[in-house]
Amino acid sequence: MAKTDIGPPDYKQFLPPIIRDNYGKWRYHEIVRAGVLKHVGENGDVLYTVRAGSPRLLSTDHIREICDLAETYCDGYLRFTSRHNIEFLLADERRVAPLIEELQAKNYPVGGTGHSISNMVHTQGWVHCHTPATDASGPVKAIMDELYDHFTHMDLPAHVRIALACCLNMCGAVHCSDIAILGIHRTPPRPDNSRLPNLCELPTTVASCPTGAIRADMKNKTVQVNDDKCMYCGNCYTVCPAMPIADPDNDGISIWVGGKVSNARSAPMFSKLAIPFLPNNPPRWPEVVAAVKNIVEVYAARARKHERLGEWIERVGWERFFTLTGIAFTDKHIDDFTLATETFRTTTQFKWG
Amino acid sequence: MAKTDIGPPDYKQFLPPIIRDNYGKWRYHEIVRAGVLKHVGENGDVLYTVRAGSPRLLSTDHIREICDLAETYCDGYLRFTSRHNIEFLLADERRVAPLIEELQAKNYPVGGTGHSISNMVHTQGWVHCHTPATDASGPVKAIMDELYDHFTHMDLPAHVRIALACCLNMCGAVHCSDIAILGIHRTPPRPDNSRLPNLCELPTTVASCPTGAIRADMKNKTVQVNDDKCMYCGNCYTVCPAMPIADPDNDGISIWVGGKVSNARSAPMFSKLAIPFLPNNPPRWPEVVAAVKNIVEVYAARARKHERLGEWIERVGWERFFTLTGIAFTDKHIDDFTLATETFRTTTQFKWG
Amino acid sequence: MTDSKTPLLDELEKGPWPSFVKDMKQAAEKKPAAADLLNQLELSYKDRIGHWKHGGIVGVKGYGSGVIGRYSDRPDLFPNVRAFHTMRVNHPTGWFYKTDALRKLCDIWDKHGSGLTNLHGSTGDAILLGTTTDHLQPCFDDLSEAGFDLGGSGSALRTPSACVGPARCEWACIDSLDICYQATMTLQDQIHRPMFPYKFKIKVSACANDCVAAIARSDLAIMGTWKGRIQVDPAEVRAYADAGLDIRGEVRDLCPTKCMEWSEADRTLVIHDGDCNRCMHCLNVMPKALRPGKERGASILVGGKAPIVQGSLLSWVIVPFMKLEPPYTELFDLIARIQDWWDENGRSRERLGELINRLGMRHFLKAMGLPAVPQMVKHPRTNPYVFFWPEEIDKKEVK
Amino acid sequence: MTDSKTPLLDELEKGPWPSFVKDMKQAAEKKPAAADLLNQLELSYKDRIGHWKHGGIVGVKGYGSGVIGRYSDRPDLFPNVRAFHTMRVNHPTGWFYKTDALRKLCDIWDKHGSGLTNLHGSTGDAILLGTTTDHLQPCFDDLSEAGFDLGGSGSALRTPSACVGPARCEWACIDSLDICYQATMTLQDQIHRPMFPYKFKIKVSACANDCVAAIARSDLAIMGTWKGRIQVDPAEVRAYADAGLDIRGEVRDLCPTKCMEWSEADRTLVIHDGDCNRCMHCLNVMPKALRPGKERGASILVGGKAPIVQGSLLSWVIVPFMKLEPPYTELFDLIARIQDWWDENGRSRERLGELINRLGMRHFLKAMGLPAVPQMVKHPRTNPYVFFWPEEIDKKEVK
Ligand code: SRM
Ligand code: SRM
Ligand code: SRM
Ligand code: SRM
Ligand code: SF4
Ligand code: SF4
Ligand code: SF4
Ligand code: SF4
Ligand code: SF4
Ligand code: SF4
Ligand code: SF4
Ligand code: SF4
Repeated sequence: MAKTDIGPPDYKQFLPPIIRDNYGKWRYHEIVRAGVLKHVGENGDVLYTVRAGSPRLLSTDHIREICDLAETYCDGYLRFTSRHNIEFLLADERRVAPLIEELQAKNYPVGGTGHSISNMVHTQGWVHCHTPATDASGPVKAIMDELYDHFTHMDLPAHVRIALACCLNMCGAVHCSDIAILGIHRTPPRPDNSRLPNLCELPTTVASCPTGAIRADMKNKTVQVNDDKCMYCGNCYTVCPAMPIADPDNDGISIWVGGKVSNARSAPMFSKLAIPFLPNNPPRWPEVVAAVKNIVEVYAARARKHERLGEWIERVGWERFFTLTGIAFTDKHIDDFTLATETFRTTTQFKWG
Repeated sequence: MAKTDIGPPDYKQFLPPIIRDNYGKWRYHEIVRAGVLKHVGENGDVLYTVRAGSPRLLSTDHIREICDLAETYCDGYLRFTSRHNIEFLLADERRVAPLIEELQAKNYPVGGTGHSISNMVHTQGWVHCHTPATDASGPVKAIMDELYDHFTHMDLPAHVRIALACCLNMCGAVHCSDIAILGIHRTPPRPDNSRLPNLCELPTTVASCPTGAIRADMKNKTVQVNDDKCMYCGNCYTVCPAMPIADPDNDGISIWVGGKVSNARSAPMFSKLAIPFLPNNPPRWPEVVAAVKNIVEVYAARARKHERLGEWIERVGWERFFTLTGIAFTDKHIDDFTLATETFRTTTQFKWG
Repeated sequence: MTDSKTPLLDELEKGPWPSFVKDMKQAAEKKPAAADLLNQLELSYKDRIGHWKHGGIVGVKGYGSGVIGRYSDRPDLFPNVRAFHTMRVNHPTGWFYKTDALRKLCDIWDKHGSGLTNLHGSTGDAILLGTTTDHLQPCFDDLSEAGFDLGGSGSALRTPSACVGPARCEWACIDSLDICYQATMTLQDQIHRPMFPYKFKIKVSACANDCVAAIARSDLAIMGTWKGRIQVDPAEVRAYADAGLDIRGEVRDLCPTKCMEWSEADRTLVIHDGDCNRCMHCLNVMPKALRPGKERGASILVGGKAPIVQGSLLSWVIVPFMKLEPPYTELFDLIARIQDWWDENGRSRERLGELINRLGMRHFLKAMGLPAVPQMVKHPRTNPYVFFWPEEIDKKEVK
Repeated sequence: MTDSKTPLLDELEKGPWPSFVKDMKQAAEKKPAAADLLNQLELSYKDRIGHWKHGGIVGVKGYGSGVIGRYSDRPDLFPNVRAFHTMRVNHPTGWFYKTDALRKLCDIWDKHGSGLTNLHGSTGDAILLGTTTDHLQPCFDDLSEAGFDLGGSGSALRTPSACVGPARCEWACIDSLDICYQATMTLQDQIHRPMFPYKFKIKVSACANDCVAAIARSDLAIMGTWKGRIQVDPAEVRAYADAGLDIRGEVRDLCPTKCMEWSEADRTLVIHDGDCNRCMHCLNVMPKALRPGKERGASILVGGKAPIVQGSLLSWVIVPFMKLEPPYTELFDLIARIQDWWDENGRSRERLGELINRLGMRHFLKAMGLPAVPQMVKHPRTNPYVFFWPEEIDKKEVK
């Protein structure tokens, strides 16, 4: 039998020699151009990193192609980033330009560093998950096509991090993104009374609902949903497969803005609701693409250098954000969950628009 | 029978002529000295206001003395402020100095304007209420004695507004004060099973508890308190007199800082817990007086001009506030009520102390 | 002074701040009730505990509010405060008095009560501190005769209050006094006859400095403000600078929106009014040079309250700007709609803010017919738990 | 192309960004499962709805996690994805690979699965996307043989992840890679055998830039930081200025604590380190001139998570500073205490942050033996609902 609990391969064996030599002893870095980092060690050693975009959903043949490149230019050393990009690690400056050339020839976008838009963290969507309210890979592809130049050029005021999650479980952890694309349902689950008694535990199902919308129907060993209290989070469906919630005409995408993770300048922030609903319009989600593009361009034109999207909005005010982007403010933007009162404006300090 | 619903006397009849003439037409004001405001009308008219401190708890004879003064110097026109001070309204500059002289001779403190400490908004305490955890007038007198010079001199970075409420009902509305003195209980109520069944409605009593610490004991028509869940707010006692909560040895005073009401510069802010408990030590509450004094003096020495106590703390950080004042930080400072998570530090941005 | 009956309280006669003990002793000389109050208070100082019982329901004919019943828990020791109710007298708006009116109050209270008062209670009433049950009605009759009326208590509209506003302040953007007075007069019935789920407070501040703490202490706060440009008098700006005011440091740098430019060289101040949030700071520092804009009105906020039961709330903006001119129809209509909704949906002892929080702001706004605007929030929601109205859903497909 | 079976997906082959559809088609050429996946996805694009059923429990021997079961809801149309489970392969820490290892993974996956992957999943695993139940064990055996192991799923410790840290970053204040690797190795059992109330995530960022989003996405976040003075190289500061960097505008003015002084005249930068909150901004802008202080360690935060059930949480500081040197005993002890307490008190599907919120931070701190410090809060509580411990009360008098 195979050995268990061996853990992942020790990363140290995968570190290129220059990294082993300079481990913990880097002095500074420069971004040579979009997609190319130059790290200088205390001893003067120089490491080049070339970052290339990836669709994340990779075929094994595609991975082998990446391996070919790494072997040609980097002695077989490469890594992936926390945002799914590919990083080629080169000790030899002379190989940088040829690598980039070949990458470009093979349609790998080179970029994603510094004040650019990096790859989108995203999730499974219709490709593999059972709870999505939208697809993941499709919208990502459509959006990145549109924002391509912002990946390959560092022409924005600051980093812009976009993420997508296809349902409220938020596997894309979009809750702290500059721009978050979030699949949402908009109709309550429909308990399937024939399957529910066999498939689901009533107490767990009832308890799964954040708003207390589910009542046990002990007699029929099923549950009832109070539609007025349901905000379509789908958590009951996660717990109980007999409560399907997907609805082609009412599922869609919401857009959130202004989150960040880093502690640089401002503390980490949650993303806030910008657009409550856009329709699922495959294959290219034009409404979503246009909405993201609009937000990016309004921000790019107005924010100061180093100012993340959320920092810019905090400075000019949300009322100004809605005016400048032309996005409609609705009652859906006003919180009504447990911490709602913390978001209400408790001052006469506001702008007219 | 007496007429009902006549409402209060029309204030217009109590306005001095100079105010009637300049109503809504004031151009600017100056603070001539602590306690003396000079308001100038668009037409050049000048109104002087002399502000004097008051214990608020006034005997009719004391009020008559105030009337005497107003008649001598102000043709009988005076007002009270939203913080219980007395304001003498003079159209004639020449009477200002003599009025002040007589006020001082009669031991009326003149001041409370501008960057000073004004009178303390406060409540009934042991003088008239049934739920207090401390007295009101006594601590106020002791504190104002100590801070007297800050009332009569405008020697602080900004306004400092101190308020006292003798129980969590917070009639003194201390929740947004620069410094708040709040009476607190620290032991659970003790249901009186003999009186409770007659005096109290069980459902209302149970519902009154913010933390769900009260269970109905239907059989005995009384209630039981889960001591572990009780945070001694006294709301059950307000609703049900058979649940006394006062406890001489464990009642006392907590101190809160950094609240404000005005929208000037920063938005209104709640006061935050500085000292969870100081003993009730009548007649002069020396621990409380010393604590307030310490906070005022640390602030006075450090804050910038126009910086309210809370604004100063926000700038330097709470960790610094505790270090500078020498006040101990405890687990009681960390929120555990419904919005607690909003107060936890969600960033590595902090100072060491 | 070893023979003083109040050695502890005597300590509070010392020190420079006016002593309430002196006032109590002054009253005690004339009034046995005041003397017993003093002695009972001394006992509280000794015991470190209050000696009042829960109040019973007492009042005057036709009213359900205005009197706070109070009984000593040691009537054996202090028989003259066995019953010791306070009467809340609705103050003249802005707390303006002519001495004849004040003297009348004193005379009435010497006749009927303890001779002790609070000027004023923290809601704003003139508090007449302590009388017996049988004096309540005669005292009210005399008050009414003298032109006074009671304020609110219990689950009623509480005595509205207002900042001094246009009577003595250059910044008043609305007539806080008139609005408060008209509200008080129009809503008399609500003040005197508790009919709500709980108390309801209205306060009016004529600018954002909020000298009557409306935003923190009232269920409905009316706060003066303006639209358009701050009126700048360049000559007076220069005069302040000449007189030594550090306009960069004390004004520009402290502007929360950083919307001011100050040129030290040519001593000119430029305000980008579109970015100004009308916080008042610059006007406060340079009242002679800067004045509120010309288009004036009020922001309306709701929900402020002290912590019981669910925690303190500061008021929330629900109408960013409302013109306020007599007879204030729009305002009073809104107040009526708010109270009706609260009355219909509120549980017992549930303040307006708590109700809105429980049902959701969107339900409140819908019932009020108010549009959602970004001025209502610090920021849009961060959680994805968004409700849609049934009419927003594509019904065809809902199975 | 009217005869394409995937006209909708074909649209996503257009445009400059690399197309996942191309990858799917590439795999589809070899693998019937990939072909059916492509076709089922096309159907989803047409129907605007997913076509997967709730996953069943499948796995490999001895493990309770690492495999996500998945079944098509149209096995009639797409028999090759009737069962289409993913395997989560624990990535090498820092996502470093040598190509031989990657190629091995590809070979194994071509042998056992769809030939489609995610590099990487958003927790960090190498996701092998889709295989049948009977291939799970053989695939695992081959993976194990090649030196790979599965990552976490279900109510287990999830695959820990770390920023690139000391391997390629001048700011690393801790050895994020080693800490992550040691945690992964030490806690193997927790990863493979779900035993907790719910999932538990650990992420390590070696500085406050948090390149692995630890603060937002992990129940336990380890974030490198330092004490003492930022190391300033005055010559390099001048060099940046000479090169045209606007140090006043881009550095000093953006410092959140305003603790820097920059003199344009003599080109010197002074940092009042006592006020610095180590946000990283100035170091980010001038990496050549500024370096973290010399006393290094980590802040430990807990509670971060996505919105289900009670709303998203960002992690909370519970240890402002911990030295972190191998064998990281203090850290692993703390993790064990945290997990024990959570295990003992947590309800099913209750994340750590939700549990702390339910029971109160004071209970958590007490159980951990951690002192309360102001660094734990943005500000002290505003509500007066303070609990005292029984031992803090004067018991004599409690009746
Ligand atoms: C008389 C009174 C209104 C009334 O109707 O009774 C009043 C009157 C004035 N206030 Fe006030 N304020 C009065 C209570 C308040 C309150 C309410 C309170 O303290 O409970 C506040 C909010 C306090 C808070 O934020 O916690 C208040 C916040 C202000 C401010 C903003 C201060 C700030 O920077 O935060 C100003 C502007 C200023 O002084 O620069 C102001 C300014 C003024 C001016 C200068 C307005 C004017 O032009 O006439 C008046 C003289 C102020 C002075 O004392 O220096 N007034 N003022 C109140 C006097 C209370 C007292 O006896 O001390
Ligand atoms: C007299 C006064 C304190 C004072 O000395 O100034 C007062 C006294 C009482 N208040 Fe108050 N409140 C007084 C202003 C306030 C204020 C301040 C304000 O109105 O600006 C508040 C905070 C603002 C607010 O309303 O939220 C206030 C919040 C409370 C509460 C908590 C309400 C809440 O929703 O959190 C209670 C508890 C209750 O209603 O059961 C309460 C209850 C009480 C009771 C009636 C005690 C009770 O539980 O029945 C007190 C009667 C004392 C007595 O024996 O006379 N009192 N009370 C104030 C009224 C005088 C007046 O009419 O002018
Ligand atoms: C594969 C992956 C998405 C991806 O494409 O990258 C994923 C996929 C699923 N996640 Fe996730 N989660 C994935 C990373 C995350 C993250 C991000 C992270 O770990 O940094 C989060 C947010 C952070 C967090 O944990 O709070 C996340 C929050 C959830 C949640 C909500 C948890 C919560 O407490 O709010 C659920 C719901 C649940 O656990 O029932 C969930 C559940 C699921 C399930 C198992 C669906 C379910 O209800 O059973 C999905 C299986 C999809 C499939 O068919 O393969 N997934 N999930 C990620 C794991 C890959 C990997 O191992 O590397
Ligand atoms: C490779 C990677 C770490 C890894 O282990 O994979 C990484 C690497 C670097 N980060 Fe990062 N960051 C990486 C994800 C992140 C993330 C996480 C994320 O995006 O999900 C964050 C937090 C994002 C957020 O706040 O929402 C992050 C916030 C930063 C920051 C702070 C930016 C800010 O001003 O807010 C810096 C500093 C800077 O760039 O000036 C930084 C800086 C850097 C530096 C310059 C560090 C260094 O000296 O080597 C590296 C090159 C940055 C660049 O792209 O220009 N890195 N960095 C990740 C690359 C992701 C990608 O492919 O795009
Ligand atoms: S976000 Fe939702 S739909 Fe998407 S992969 Fe995660 S659990 Fe599945
Ligand atoms: S979808 Fe969410 S809110 Fe609606 S019933 Fe299910 S768990 Fe409750
Ligand atoms: S604060 Fe409490 S004790 Fe004091 S007067 Fe108000 S209700 Fe009474
Ligand atoms: S004092 Fe407050 S917390 Fe304690 S039982 Fe009474 S209502 Fe509940
Ligand atoms: S609130 Fe404004 S208008 Fe009213 S008195 Fe205060 S400063 Fe003047
Ligand atoms: S009112 Fe406030 S925000 Fe407006 S310009 Fe003046 S200081 Fe700035
Ligand atoms: S978190 Fe800090 S140490 Fe780690 S890679 Fe990012 S910048 Fe470098
Ligand atoms: S690390 Fe941040 S807070 Fe510290 S000096 Fe640099 S910019 Fe300022």
